[in-house]
Amino acid sequence: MTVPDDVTRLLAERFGLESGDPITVSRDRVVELGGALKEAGFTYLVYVACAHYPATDAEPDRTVAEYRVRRLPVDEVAFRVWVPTGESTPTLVPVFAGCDWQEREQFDLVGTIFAGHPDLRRIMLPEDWEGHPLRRDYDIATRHHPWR
Amino acid sequence: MAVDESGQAFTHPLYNVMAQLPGVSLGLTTADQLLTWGASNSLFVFPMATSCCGIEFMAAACGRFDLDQMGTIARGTPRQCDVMVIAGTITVKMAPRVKKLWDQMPEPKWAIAMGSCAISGDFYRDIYSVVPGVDTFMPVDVYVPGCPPNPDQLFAGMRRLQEKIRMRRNGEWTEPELRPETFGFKSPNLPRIGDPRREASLDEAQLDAVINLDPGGGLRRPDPKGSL
Amino acid sequence: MDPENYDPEGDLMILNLGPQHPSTHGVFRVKLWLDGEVCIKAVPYPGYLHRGVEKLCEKLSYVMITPIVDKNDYVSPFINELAINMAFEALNAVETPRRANYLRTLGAEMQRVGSHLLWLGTFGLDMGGALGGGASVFMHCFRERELILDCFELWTGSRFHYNTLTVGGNRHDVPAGFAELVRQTYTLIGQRADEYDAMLVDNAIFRARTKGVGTVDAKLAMELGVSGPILRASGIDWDLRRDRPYAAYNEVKLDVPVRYEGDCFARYEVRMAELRESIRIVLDLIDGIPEGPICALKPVKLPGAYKGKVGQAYAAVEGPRGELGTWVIADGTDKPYRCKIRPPSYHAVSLIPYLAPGNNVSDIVVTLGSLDPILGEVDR
Amino acid sequence: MSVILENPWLLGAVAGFVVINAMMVTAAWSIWFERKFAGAMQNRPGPTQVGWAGLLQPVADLLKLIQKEDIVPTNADRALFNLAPPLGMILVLAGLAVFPWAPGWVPADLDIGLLFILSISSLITIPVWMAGWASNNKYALLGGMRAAAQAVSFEVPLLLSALVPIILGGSLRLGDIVAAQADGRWFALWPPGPGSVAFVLFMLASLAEANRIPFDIPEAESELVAGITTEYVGMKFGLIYLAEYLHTAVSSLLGATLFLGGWDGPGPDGIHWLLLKSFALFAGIFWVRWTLLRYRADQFMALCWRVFVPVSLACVAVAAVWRVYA
Repeated sequence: MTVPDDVTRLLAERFGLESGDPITVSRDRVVELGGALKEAGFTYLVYVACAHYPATDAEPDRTVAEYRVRRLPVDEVAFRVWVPTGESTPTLVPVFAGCDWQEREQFDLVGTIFAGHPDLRRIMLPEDWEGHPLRRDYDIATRHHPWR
Repeated sequence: MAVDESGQAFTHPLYNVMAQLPGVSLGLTTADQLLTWGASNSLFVFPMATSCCGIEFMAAACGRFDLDQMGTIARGTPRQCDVMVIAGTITVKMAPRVKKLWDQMPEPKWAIAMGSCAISGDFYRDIYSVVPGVDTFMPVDVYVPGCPPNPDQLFAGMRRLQEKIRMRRNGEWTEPELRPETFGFKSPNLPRIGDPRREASLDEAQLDAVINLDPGGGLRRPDPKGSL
Repeated sequence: MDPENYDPEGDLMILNLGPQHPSTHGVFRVKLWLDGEVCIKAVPYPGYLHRGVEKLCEKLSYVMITPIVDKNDYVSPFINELAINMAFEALNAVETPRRANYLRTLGAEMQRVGSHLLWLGTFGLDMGGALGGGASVFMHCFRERELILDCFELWTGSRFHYNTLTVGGNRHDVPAGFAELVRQTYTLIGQRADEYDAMLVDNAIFRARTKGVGTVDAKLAMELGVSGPILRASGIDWDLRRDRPYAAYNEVKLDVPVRYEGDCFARYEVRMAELRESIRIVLDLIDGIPEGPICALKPVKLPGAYKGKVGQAYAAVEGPRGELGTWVIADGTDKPYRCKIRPPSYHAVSLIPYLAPGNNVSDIVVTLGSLDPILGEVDR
Repeated sequence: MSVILENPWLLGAVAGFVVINAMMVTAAWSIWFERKFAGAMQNRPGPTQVGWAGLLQPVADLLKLIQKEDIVPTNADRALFNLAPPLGMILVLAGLAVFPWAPGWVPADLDIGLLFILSISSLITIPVWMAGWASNNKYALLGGMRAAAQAVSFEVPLLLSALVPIILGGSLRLGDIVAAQADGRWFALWPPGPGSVAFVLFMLASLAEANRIPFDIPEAESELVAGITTEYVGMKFGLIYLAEYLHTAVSSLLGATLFLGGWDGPGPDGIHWLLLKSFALFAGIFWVRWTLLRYRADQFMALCWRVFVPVSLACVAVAAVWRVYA
């Protein structure tokens, strides 16, 4: 999926970013980028997805949050932010209302913290759960007393 | 491993007197058989349908199969049901609710674990959030294996349950249900209900979780010293 | 209105709809703050069927994942398989053979009919109760659904949970006599669909219960990522099958039904029109399936023998409930590094806090039914 | 025999015994009938296994229900909770006392028989509401409240449409009303207009009184789990359920008596005609039940006050004019 031309121009002129699939954006500009894309007609939120990357020699322990938005019918843009574990990324709920549940789910499962989220509670797992199951270091068969 | 139940035999004084009167025992036996016939032929089902097996349960209730043929209808409230059909995966979040609904059903009650998720967790059994089989927290009478079992397999399970009810009521010894173990089932090794290795603390913790299900929801632990 | 600051002319009542309730379509819990019977605030609590499918996908190799995702949206397993295998194929740039594409299109449309039939039955159940006319709608819909399951049983050997698609193509070719069976079945269902319309649309009670109830605003729906029939009932003419054709959809004539009211009745109309459209596509396709191989790759004997490339991909299909996508990151091993499934129902259910306030309990049940959530897919 | 006939107490006891038992048995087997009927409408066989064609299914259900554990929820109002099911049953059965089954066959021939039946049947709301209130269950409470609102509203068209046969027949005694319809001049057919419309309204309002689809919102399974019966166990549930069927049966009996000429019919008059007519109405109610969906509470309240009440008032007016001038 190629990035449309107007988005490439927008990225280069306003943000000084290279286009790509996905676009990598810094944490302090992600809300601005989301707003700019929404103004450019990308009003459809496809998904918010996070993935966990354990610490390597070059990088610290971190997660990536990828947002994918769409301008109907076909244009699609994905942009991602890198969030070191223990730090947070600003939420996109003010821009896309749908980020509410999506970011909650990713917080619950992957553990990415979205700063300023109105209701950052667990959504899939019980409230008293410990750990975030989709992190790479989380054992799949973690016991949870008393039901398993 | 027959259990010695002689110490728990039912000895009501009036019963003892009545049992000696001529003809009464015959009448009581007949009445007993009648009641057994009633209990085994009118099994109202509480569909604890969580996932795929719930769809097959619905299919079993519908035209081609029709559970109503054997007098089985599904009710939405556990109070009016005799059989709980656990059809689908039970997760850690759902398990206290299942246990609570099971406790809300009036005796005599039975449970059917329909589908491999309810029996052992199937391939989700290693997953952090899935209970590896409902028999880790509640008794199960009949296992209906399959993923999902066809509706006719559910019918076979219901027939098995009817047979079991009749045999139990008539005082015949029924073999304990064989739990269909999947191959190489190693972990998690959670003791089942009735397993002598099961710790009392596990029961206590499960009871606690059920009672403190929804704080502020009007549920409270009964006061052991208080009156009813 | 905030339930905490609500003017207490009397106390508000908190009603827990679910997680085990006859009409929450599975295990879904909505906490309702009620004033009388009118809802002031609704907070949904999904997650009672969270089975960790995404974690399981990280632990299994590519060819082992297909039977797992069958169980996500257990009403349309074929389309689940299609979605995840398309993502793997996009990741590895595998081209599927033409016959496989046609068979996938055929299977997806057959499955869509079955899924919409099940939706219609449970929607009737929501409105008419288990002991009423709704049960009649339900039973009749399941009568037809059994015929569809028979077709799939003949094809794949299983009523559902087929495990018939794999990376690069299909596992099972259609058997002899399949075309005739499908033609008979779907012709019959096309006739029966008219009977359902006669029973429901011509019924004043059905119209009174659905018209103007649960109106979805198109702008909000797009921000929430709602897709499929719900979006099309709100006036957005968008369908992945037409706008971004996959499988063999670019060779299939497709009319996308659109309604503009956005209420439950519009959603009913859109789904019924889609049902007829799918039946037409199935009948068109069944005679024109090209000959050829059904799988581009040789079957692997060991699950770990198939290695993916490094990279990431997103692929989406139009499921019965909307855009069913898979975002997959691969690190070059035989297992995906991260596999995110984008379920349409999760987005649809997130409409509840916007739709419920101001309605009474009966309307909330109907609205929830018209969104057609499948909880296995919401919670995964 | 003459002893029984001469002694009013003995006569009442015997008649009551016969009527109550006959009606209970009928109600029990009407459940079997309904299940078979629903099965026929839904392309499935219905009960087939228990007894021939499932005929013994109600017996099995009954035997099962009396064996169930009796549960009263912890915070329920114990007295009201236990009182509601038998009270509902008593009230439904009490209405049967004044029915004219055949010429001269009236257990209690009251002057104001119709008034008695209507007032008794409106009292049935009270046990329903009691059941909802005492269960300490939110679904049951909603169901009880709905039932109360519904019954209060539908009383009005029920009474107004019942006024039509009173005016035409010129009496409150059910026997007189039936006698006024002798020789095929049934009020549903003659005079044309008010009687037939009032008949339809009366049956619809009776559906609402008996909580039947499309007006069954107090026990809306898809919304309120099981409505007022949510917490009821075993035979208490059975009593409520049976009372509902009996109420439907009484409604169809009343409809047949008031509008369809009661025991009157071609050939010899007698109880067979009454039973045949009321059975037809009963089956019609089932037919409606397994065909229609359910109205929302506010919608059928609007239906009641905006359609049923004005139309039934008009029927009364036309009937009065007919009575005076024709």
